Amino acid sequence: METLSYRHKAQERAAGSKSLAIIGVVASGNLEVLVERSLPDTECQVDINTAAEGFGAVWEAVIADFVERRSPGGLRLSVNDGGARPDTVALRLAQAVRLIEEEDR
Amino acid sequence: MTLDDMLASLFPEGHDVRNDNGVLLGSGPLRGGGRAVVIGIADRIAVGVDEAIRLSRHVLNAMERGGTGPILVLVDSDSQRMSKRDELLGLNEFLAHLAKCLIYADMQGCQTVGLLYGHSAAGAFLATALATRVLVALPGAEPEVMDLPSMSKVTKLSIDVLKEKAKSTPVFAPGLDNLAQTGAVLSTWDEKTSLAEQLQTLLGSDQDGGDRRDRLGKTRRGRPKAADIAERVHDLALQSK
Amino acid sequence: MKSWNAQKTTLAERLADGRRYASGKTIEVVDLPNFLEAVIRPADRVCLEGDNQKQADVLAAALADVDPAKIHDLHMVQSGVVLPEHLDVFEKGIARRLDYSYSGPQAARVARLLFGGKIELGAVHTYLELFARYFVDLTPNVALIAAVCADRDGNLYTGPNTEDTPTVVEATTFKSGIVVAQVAEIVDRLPRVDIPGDQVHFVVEAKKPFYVEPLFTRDPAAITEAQVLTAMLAIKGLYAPYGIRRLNHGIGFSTAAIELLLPTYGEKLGLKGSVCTHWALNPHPALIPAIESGWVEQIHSFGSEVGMDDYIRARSDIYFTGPDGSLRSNRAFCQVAGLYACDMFIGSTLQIDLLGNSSTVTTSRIAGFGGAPNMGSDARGRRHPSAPWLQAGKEADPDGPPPLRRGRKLVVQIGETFGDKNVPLFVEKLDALTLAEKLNLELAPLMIYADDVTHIVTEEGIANLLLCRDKDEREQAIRGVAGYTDVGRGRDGKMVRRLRERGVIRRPEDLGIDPLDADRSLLAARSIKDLVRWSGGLYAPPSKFRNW
Amino acid sequence: MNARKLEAPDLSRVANSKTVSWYEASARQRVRLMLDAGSFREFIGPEQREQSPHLRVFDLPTQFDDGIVVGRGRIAGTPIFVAAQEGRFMGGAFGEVHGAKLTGLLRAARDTKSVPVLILFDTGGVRLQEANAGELAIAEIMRALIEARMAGVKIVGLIGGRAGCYGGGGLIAGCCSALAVSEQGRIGVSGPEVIETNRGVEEFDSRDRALVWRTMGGKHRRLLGGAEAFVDDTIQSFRNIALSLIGSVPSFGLDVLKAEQARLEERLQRFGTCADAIDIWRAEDIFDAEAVPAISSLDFIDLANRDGEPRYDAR
Repeated sequence: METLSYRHKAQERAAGSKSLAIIGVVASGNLEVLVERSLPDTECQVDINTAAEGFGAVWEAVIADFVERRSPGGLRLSVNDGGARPDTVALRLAQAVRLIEEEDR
Repeated sequence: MTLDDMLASLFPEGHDVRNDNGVLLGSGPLRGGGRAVVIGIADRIAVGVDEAIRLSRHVLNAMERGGTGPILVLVDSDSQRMSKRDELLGLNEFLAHLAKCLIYADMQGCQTVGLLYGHSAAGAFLATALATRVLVALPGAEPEVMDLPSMSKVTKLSIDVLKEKAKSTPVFAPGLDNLAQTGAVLSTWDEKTSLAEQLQTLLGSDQDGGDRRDRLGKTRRGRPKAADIAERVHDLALQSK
Repeated sequence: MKSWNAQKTTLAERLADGRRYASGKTIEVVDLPNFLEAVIRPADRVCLEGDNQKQADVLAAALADVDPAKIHDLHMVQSGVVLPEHLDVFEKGIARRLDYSYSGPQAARVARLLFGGKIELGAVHTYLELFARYFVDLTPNVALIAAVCADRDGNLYTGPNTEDTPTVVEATTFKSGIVVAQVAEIVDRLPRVDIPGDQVHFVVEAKKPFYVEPLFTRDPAAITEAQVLTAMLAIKGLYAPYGIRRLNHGIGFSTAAIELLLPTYGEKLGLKGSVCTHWALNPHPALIPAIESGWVEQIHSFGSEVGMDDYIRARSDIYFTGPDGSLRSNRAFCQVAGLYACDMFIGSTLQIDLLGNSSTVTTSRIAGFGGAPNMGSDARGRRHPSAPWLQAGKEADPDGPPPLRRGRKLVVQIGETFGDKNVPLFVEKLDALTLAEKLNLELAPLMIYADDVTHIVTEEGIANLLLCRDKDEREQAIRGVAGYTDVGRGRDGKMVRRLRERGVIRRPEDLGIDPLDADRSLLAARSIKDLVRWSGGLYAPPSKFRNW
Repeated sequence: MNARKLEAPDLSRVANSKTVSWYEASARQRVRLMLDAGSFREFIGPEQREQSPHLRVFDLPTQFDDGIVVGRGRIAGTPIFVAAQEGRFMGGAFGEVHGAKLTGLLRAARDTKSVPVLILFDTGGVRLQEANAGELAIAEIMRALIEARMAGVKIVGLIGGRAGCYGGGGLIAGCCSALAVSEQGRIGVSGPEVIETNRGVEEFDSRDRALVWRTMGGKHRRLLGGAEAFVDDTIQSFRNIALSLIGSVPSFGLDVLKAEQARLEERLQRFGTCADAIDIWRAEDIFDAEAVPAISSLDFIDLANRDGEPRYDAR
């Protein structure tokens, strides 16, 4: 297992008021993302626990793009990864942000 | 210890326990008075629908007669019978039914005691020995939830690696000590002294019907989290509206 | 004096030798090895029929059972190296030389036997090439073929999986070769005659149907969100703007996703009737919802597909069927249709390099080509115009004079940037090249050549290679859709942005697609059972695809 | 059946319980869509990060909720406890934390003496990497479950996920007050691969999926009496049946156990020599037994009910 952590400045605070959301499942080629609104509005942190070791550079690129595209200010994202492909990771991160931005029904 | 020796030591005054192709049914007089109902599996046979239904019938018959004496469950079994026929006929229901009968009997005051004197595994273990209020073992008992070769196949780790890992945790490897640490087995009896006496002591000491196996597992450091998690969920659930 | 009919003389001798084991034209299965030893001569060219679908499995087992002391040094000329027996004949020394087209499950063993010198390789062909060479310089002396049933005269019903049989028989029998057919049973009256009896010399009653692999069945349950996204990109970014009506699909999950999105996403885009109406395609179960929703006018097929027979029979307006009602497939004709009469081929691959060459071989597996390169190549002999063909030609050569400008077939590679086990789709150097070096091959086994590929679609976007004006642009266009692979991360950001402004690269957002909307609920069927329902209960999937 | 009636799915991304397949949904989706909107409160949710302490020994990734969601909610206004297994995380298998969450929930239900429990099974049984803890968790769950039933609590199991309900999960299911299963749902002790590995492919070909389903699948379990109800594979159907089963099961006691003993003995007597599910269905006088696997869920529900209303007093 490998643990990675990335902290970025985000341009904007993520929309909505929900404090917590979770998406995905830990399975082969899949991952779960837990997102919590627990940081200052311009901060974003992603903590990763991954089964696939030695892909730090790819994670770094995926997360930099994610922060730039989605501006997840104020969010702490925690990832349990079962060896997902980078595009799946990017998709789940985006889904997690969309989920926490949705209003409660 | 052979089955006959064990029965003789449990019931020095004699008993009517019969071994019919591995299915044990009968009863025996207790040292402190009254009789214990006996069911069990012998000769390391697998427990399928045909075996389970006879064991549950014996328990229910005792209940119907209004019995209040303890029920002794003697176990030296294989796992559940792995066959097309047993699954086709709903083995899960037969095993669950047996467990239900034992748990029900126990809650109605017929203390259930499991005595693991040989092997047991998987579904057979759950439906018999683990469905009792207390489980004790004889030295040399070999409980085995999952055998290492199968585990090696699934985890793709060699048996040696698994054995090495087993040194640091009792949580997955077979064996009496590991099961005792996780709280499944209350104690191991001394086969050199009278089993009847040890049974009497056990019956006398264990009055509380609550399931304390997770607490035991925590104390013995075999299951660090189970008891606390169960208690937290329990409390949260009762507080919630 | 020179004999001008030596082949006929030899044929007569062989027939006489073979008849010792025959009653009429019929051979018993137990007599097969002796019979084969009687009619086959060392160093014969033998076609053991089999491709990526049907297999003359009983004859294959018998051939692998002959005495290598009597029969050896055979030259196998066949579409598929698929069954273990196909290679056992090499291991035992019964055969020595091989010209073929496709291996699949045996790809790794083919590689081992090649390295070990057990196989002397002629060439790996596409189906059409091999068929062509049957009539020029690889004509079989003996063809061992498979049919559903025969009558006493040797007339054959090859059934829905006719596939290669007419081609193989044509080349063999009319050049004085011997044709032996395995059939499940001998009947008094055939449903229809696919091969006339005077072209068939012997028949073996195998008492069981020949083996057919359900190769074209894709379980919708296994389609991922990323595949749904790439399918949406393809439909909106390629099918719609080019107006693709005549086409072929590969067998991957991405194209299955396209088929399943037509009645939902395609419908919403208003594309029904203007795309995907005419197909050169096997009877893909995944196309059932589109057919039932009225998208499809007609389909010609290379072979059939396990479980589709009743559905096809009930939809004869769509499929080619015989007077008996069952499908008539023909691999050679359908390959020709895919090459010349389709405006688009779209399929998946395992590796794409920076030029756009693609390959499905890895260093330890030689899977062959099958028919993909026939479909996935521009037909330089094509002369008839169509809107997509002309449009693609114009994009490739905007300044050329229209009356002299060739059109282009759209050859599209679709896939996710990372495949199975996170293996990248994009590479600097194809494994096919490494393999060619290792084996001293004159040609690297490329599936699709770079100059035939017009578009690459991944979850990151579409690269239109027709619009690239030089090698650099082409490389950056490919890098620009290569996602987080090493190739993708090695892109020149500025140049990729410029290519995107010019529409060479189109991202989901450029097409008005939000990747978060790519959901499996868009699929018209999400399970095999859904396909059965769409078919009104006519589709009967093989057991391994069921969960009921 | 008319294929043209099959509507293209709604393109809106708002999932709803009528169209979402139970089989495809995650544990969380099942819970969210089956309960009254907004009513669910989770106990020890993923943000608490109570993960398995044992998987790291095997260098395996953990999941924040250890593969089970437990909590409280309402269904048509009725308060219930709910536990849902995530079949895609380690096959929904029971580990120490996973199992303890369900144990705690059942003990709480016992103490309320009234609040029904829904168990959304999706499990291959004991989690191999923590086999002893998982096995014991199942034993504790069975004990807590029966204690709750004896206290008057109704416990309904719902089965229709990818992992089915195998191993100890099958035993727990057998302890519930009632079970509902969909066509995709499978219930058993030994899984197909386990039987094949131990007894050979001649005994059971695990890749013959038609065989697997007609031996262990939802339709067979309903016809055999192994499940009280058969439902269509939508979250809405499971919600409806859960509600109805909570209302129809009687209380638990010796009579129920005696009835179950009689029911199982009769089954052995009637079908004990049958070699295949189709023989059993034939022995049950089903007109076209071979056609059972192919018929639609709705037609099957009719057929099963014609064969006799399920009994609720013998489990």
